Amino acid sequence: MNETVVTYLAQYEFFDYLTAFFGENSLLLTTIIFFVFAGIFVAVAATIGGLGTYAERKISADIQMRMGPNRVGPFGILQFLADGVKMITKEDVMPRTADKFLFYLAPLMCLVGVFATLAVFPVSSGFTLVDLNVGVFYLIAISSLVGVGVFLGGYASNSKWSMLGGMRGASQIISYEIPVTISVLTITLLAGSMSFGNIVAKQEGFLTNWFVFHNPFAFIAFFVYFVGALAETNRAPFDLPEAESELVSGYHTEYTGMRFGFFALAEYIEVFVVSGVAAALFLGGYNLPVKVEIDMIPIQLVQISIIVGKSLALYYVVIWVRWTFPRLRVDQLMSICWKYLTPIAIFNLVGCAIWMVVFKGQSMAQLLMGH
Amino acid sequence: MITLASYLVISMILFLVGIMVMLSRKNIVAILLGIELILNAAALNFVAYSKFVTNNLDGHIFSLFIIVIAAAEAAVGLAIVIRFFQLKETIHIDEATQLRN
Amino acid sequence: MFLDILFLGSALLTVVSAILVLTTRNIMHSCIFLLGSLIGIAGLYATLGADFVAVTQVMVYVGGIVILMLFAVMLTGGKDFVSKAQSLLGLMPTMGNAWSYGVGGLVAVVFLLTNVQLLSRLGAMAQKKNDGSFESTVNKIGHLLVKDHVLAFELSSVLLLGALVGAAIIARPRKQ
Amino acid sequence: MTSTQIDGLMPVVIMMGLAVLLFLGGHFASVLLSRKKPTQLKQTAYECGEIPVGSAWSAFNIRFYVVGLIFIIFDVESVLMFPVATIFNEMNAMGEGVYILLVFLSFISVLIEGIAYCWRKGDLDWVKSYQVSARKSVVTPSKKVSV
Repeated sequence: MNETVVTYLAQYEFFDYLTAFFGENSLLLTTIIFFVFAGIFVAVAATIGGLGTYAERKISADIQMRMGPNRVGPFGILQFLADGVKMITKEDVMPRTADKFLFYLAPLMCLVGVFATLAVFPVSSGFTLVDLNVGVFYLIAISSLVGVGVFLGGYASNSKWSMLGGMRGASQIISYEIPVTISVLTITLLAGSMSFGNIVAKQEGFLTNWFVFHNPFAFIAFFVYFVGALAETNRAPFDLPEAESELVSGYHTEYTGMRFGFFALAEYIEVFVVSGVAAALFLGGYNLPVKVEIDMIPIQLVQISIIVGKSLALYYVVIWVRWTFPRLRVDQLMSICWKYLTPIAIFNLVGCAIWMVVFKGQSMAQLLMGH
Repeated sequence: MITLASYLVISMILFLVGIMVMLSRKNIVAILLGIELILNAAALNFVAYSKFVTNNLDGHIFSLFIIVIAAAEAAVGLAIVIRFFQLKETIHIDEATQLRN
Repeated sequence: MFLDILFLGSALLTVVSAILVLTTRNIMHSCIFLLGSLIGIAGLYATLGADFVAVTQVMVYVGGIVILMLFAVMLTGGKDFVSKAQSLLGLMPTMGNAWSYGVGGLVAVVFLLTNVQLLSRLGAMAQKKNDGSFESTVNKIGHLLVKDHVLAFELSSVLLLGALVGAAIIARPRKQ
Repeated sequence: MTSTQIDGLMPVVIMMGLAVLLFLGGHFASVLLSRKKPTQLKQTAYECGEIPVGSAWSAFNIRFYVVGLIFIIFDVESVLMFPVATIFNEMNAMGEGVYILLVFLSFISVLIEGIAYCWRKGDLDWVKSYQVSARKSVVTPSKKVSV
């Protein structure tokens, strides 16, 4: 069933004092615990989003042999706070001919679409907010709200540039959702369940148990997922909708001030969520390399650091890819999705299904080990 | 105190609003919006009955297939609307009078 | 308690957005209000314990059909977005003469009676409250799809193929 | 009041609420702190300096719709495949692996046909090659409609 943070904390003794203290309305207690953890998640996600901008500028500077931001705070670490303050104090201009209601709604949809995925993000075996048994599927469904938000952003500002950027951005996001969904389907097939907890639990133990090394098809599915996720968050070589050279930063051309800040924040947090999901589905999530039976709070903290470490490593790869590959044209972008990624993703899915039936669900390592 | 009747009331309201949208709007795309509302109202009833009355999951299966068919219908319907616009330059429902263009 | 909040919230969202779909003049706004009411219906499915159907609803409707509708509105001319005001009651006389309204009223009454009779026979079922019990439906749906409804499962793929080919032919740009 | 199972969905609603709160908070802060001098020029859409002519909401090329169409069909297909994929291992362990494999593969093969058709007919390529659909002569509208 859906284990939540509350059901996990209920095993501990201090929880009994809390229930005694709260007396009969235990619902209030669960709400408070959920609010506390959700607040922590949102704060951490916002700072990671902010640090993402800093890391992006620092790493790109490093790649281009120049110094990144280093004025604000030690090594420029507080640069994102300075950007945040600048965003807030900038004037918030809305074009007169814009569609006021949708202009206001577009960044909100992007934010809701990204933050709602945090409820299911597999932080650790106990502290995940809620381990829905439709977890992975819920995550893909909710992140499709961002596509609507991008389209509305482009449509509402009534300028030809942002309109074109919005249309292209939305069609890119929805067309790359297919390879991503089919690769996630391959993992659901391997794990036999859609909930993040089960998927990560099945990758327990040593490195070879990870789904990436489960069989060759899952190995390819990881790269298909990663490329599709890159394109879905409008990043790296696929960032045509907001390409400075052609579309003058595309769908959020007309957004200034804090509204633009929301779009950027949503994008960076989505990159973190997507790389975290890739780590959880393919790279063994929060499992420690060695099997551990005892279950205390410190173990949870170690698990959290493992999953955050893995997703930051993937985050680094995302930034690295952005500054090394040239931008793709629209028709190349679309033909890669429909003529290369989707057929490969379907091939992986069929291959995985046949592998599971032929080898009765054993991974390559188990076959080599002989049992 | 949520009983079966509360779900039936909601789906009735959705159904009526869907029919009124189909009747009162001149834009063909708006009529397709009304059709979506009506399909959702029916699907909601199936799931409500499978929770309160039959307790097996046939209602869920049925509403799943309603969603599948609504997606296919919307895809074909919107393709027809776009083709109609390209031939007639307008998507005002009163222009759709002949069977051949 | 949370169940009542979730139910009230999603029901309000659904009904208010559905009525706004009817009343707004701008087609784009009515598309977005339809999106709101579809999300509300997904919330209602969640209160009914249908978690897989709720997420399917969000995925297919919110991520697919509403974007398709937005594209269609954009592709069918961005000029006449705000349609003229047109009250339904104003249309009444043109929709039919006294005879058709009489028959319509009769049919409505008969329809109402059968419904009342059906609902009254529910009896014990009607009092059963929604206790928010909730167990995973995905595995059961999977088994049902593969065992009892496998014909519908395969036919729906043929239906999707037909829809894809048909819509692709219609939407294919002709040589101008 | 026992905490029923539905409380599992509370974090989803709380997260959405927090997102709205963050949005309103940020917006309110920017309304308070930012300067407000809406000059006429600032409020026109950005067109690299020229004066924007006409509304941006003109009709677009149809290929955006074809992409959305193919997406919705494959989206629905993957929705139907999720439950079958979750019980694949169970059935496999119970020895009915071949049966569920056949159901799964027949479902996918029908839709692979769909993508093969679209590929062959040139619907997938972004820049339409017109000789594909030149066979039939169709009465075309007088004014050419495309971006």
